[in-house]
Amino acid sequence: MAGLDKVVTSYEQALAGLADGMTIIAGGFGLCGIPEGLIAQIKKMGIRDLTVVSNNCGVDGFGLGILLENRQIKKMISSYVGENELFEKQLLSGELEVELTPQGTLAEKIRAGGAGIPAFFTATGYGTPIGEGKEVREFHGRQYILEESVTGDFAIVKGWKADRYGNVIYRHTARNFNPLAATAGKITVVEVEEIVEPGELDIDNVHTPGIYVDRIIQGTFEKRIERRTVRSQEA
Amino acid sequence: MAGLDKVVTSYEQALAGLADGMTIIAGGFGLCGIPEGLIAQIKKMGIRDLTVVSNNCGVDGFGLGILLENRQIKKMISSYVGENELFEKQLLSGELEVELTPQGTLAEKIRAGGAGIPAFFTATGYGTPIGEGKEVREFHGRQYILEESVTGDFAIVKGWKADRYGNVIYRHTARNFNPLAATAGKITVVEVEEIVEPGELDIDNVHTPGIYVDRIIQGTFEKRIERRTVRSQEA
Amino acid sequence: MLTREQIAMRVAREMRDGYYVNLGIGIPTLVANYIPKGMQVMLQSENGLLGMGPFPTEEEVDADMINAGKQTVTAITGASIFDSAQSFAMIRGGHVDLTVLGAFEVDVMGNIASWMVPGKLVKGMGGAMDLVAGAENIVVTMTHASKTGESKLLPKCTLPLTGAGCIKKVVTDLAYVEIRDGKFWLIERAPGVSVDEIVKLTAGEMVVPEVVPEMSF
Amino acid sequence: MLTREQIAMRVAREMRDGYYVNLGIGIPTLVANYIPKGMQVMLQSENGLLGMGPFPTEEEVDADMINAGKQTVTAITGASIFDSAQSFAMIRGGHVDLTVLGAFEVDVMGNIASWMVPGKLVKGMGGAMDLVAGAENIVVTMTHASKTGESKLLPKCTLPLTGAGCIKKVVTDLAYVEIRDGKFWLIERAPGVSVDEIVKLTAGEMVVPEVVPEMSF
Repeated sequence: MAGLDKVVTSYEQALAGLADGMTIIAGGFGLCGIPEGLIAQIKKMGIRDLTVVSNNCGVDGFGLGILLENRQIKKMISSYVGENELFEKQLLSGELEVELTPQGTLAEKIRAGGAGIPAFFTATGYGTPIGEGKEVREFHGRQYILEESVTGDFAIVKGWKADRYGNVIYRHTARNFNPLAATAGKITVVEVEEIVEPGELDIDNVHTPGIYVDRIIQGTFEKRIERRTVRSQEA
Repeated sequence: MAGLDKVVTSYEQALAGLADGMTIIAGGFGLCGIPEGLIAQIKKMGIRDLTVVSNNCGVDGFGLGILLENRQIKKMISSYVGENELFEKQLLSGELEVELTPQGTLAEKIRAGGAGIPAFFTATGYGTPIGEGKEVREFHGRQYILEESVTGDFAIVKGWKADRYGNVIYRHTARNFNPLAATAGKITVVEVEEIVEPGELDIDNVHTPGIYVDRIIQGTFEKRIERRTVRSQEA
Repeated sequence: MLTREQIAMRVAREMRDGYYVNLGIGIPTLVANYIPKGMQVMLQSENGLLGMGPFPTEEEVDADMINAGKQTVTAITGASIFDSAQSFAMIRGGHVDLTVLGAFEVDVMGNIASWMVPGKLVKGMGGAMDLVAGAENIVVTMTHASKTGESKLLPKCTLPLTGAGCIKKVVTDLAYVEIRDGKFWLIERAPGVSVDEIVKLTAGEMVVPEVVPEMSF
Repeated sequence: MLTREQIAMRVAREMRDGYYVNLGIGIPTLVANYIPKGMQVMLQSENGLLGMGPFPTEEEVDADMINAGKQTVTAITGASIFDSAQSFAMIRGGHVDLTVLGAFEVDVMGNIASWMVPGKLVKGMGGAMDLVAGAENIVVTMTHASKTGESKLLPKCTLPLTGAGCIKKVVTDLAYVEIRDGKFWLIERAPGVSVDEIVKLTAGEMVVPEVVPEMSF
């Protein structure tokens, strides 16, 4: 790792510097497009009191769910916790602090964090519990609430391919929150299926330009499917 | 043009509904990536009192400059007018109203307009004439100003290729403001070099999804170069 | 009384050629099966897919291709994939032509509650708050009353809201109802269901026109 | 006195291996020619190009490939292209490691004026306001004084500002100056230029350390 080359070869290097009490922004939607090896490493490191910003929190026993089980997470900022019994249980018991955030607001908060926008107005959540305590303002005859952006000490991201300079592409709906997370970490670590040489990715179709990325590691992925739903062959 | 097919075959159809006093958001950076045929059609229609949101205003005699010459523009919202003598002259004489806007703020205002964000805070312009009269607020110890988003009655966009469903890709730095403009028009018209069939564009690399696009027209482009700068062969 | 499929069929009549449509989880998902023949629509899935197709065959299953309900799906020809910020830019920016979603309650002011039962159920709102805030044209699908006969069409929602003043159309197992001027308007009734039955199971004020046609399928 | 090229050479010493750098129009553009050997940096052009390369040969000229100065350029291996919102997300979000730009005036508070001379010159600020607002590490290049001998390093800028309190480093034809605690600090002087000359042409308060090394090239 020198100059623009961001490839690291061990998970220890990939998450060096991660410490108790830090905020992590994690890409992924459900179990789709999650940095499996980086999550496993966080568990291994035993880091505690984490604030995790992620649309979901995995499922029991997989994805971010393993950090819940291990009591490493103090606070989640998420839009949906319905797939995860332990999440719901820790939430209802008050053991886990949860900031439920509408999915689009969450995406925009992360994007804004990476883009140097400290706050923005949105109609989402106005008149609901989400809007309580937030500034309300009218624009063009409609009511909006002020939402602040979010950034992380670390961002953990799952890409499909990356070149050594940290340019990343995602595959299909495994993209989701990943490119946003990549912009919003003080240190952004991307775990990919394949590392390629600079020049191999199409210049017009890099999803995450390397400027956002600090470390790249090649992982192996189980890619567990949350709801395998199929139609019969003839349909 | 039925269902999802957005192809029109004449410039009259492409800009049907454009009327005096409307706001147009135009893609392009200098003369790079400008919808040449749509601009020519606006001149031909003789529409007046336009507000045009565009980073630049072309040059004398080309690009949006031809609408300036023809006195069709009442107000420009731009970041840079330095390439255009007539622009500077009409501005200094007060004939043309100009809202000079920092380039990044302009890009963000257009993106926000398309994304249903009515306003956002940015540090850009704080403490400068651009911040005068705007709300100032501190976040995390730094001062920011509130900027409102912008939308257009029409957006005119230059793409490289589009499929019939209005999915668009851009080529190299002709992308610039075009994908943003595409999101922010009540009616978005995209002029492209080539129309292809649905399925020909890579699903993971559509730059403007068809949902934003109302009309597609195939154009022919001069692609004038503003500053041809070359190095000698051996360098 | 309408079956789940008939509710979906009735909702499908709100489709127009060329629409971009977001279908929520549950009954709304079924609407995709009843898009009128010859009509082209694109389904948006808020996890980042425009042009959602049918479920895959066993051979087509791809862990990287799911919908907002985390089900494996396919993409139709002409589909596109993007990140979550772009997806909600579409939704929040009002680019989706029709949104269909379920609810626990709606009320005469167009309020909707669909994401939380305090102390009992906290699954989160997912994308629902953005969907109802961003859409002009929303259809709510729900049973008209709970199993114990309590109306879900109320003078005022009792559960935490998903959105305020945003719902104008509701398709229940008993009726198609519109919301305007602070009232429910009974527009169509399910086959074999009387106006009286509907009114009895509607807690909020309901306007009943002289003629309330029966749906036919 | 430094030539334009020497100013660029001095600025280039602020580069570090692996930096992402935005170079403004004019002298800043020349900095690209003096990137130390063996050092890898990526040049960002705010119209949407990361990894700007040299000017094209006649054969390589492509109307769709320009830089922020509207000049035809090339891209290096590993470059990427994106839209203007993404480009300024990088800039505003503080992801650019070094920004170099010209100015009309700077002052002891780190204010910079570079875009407008009222009544005379209105070219617009382009991306300069975003660049100075977003960057931690900015180097301003300018002549120390006007042709008529008026200092451009002032107690307070007289022209409309581009950014407030954001400039910490200035390379002029006479000196390398840092700005902190409301003062200019003379750090290095151009070959053959005396401290007295510099102080005389600096209108804002200037701190002069005991030793002010002469630059060597």
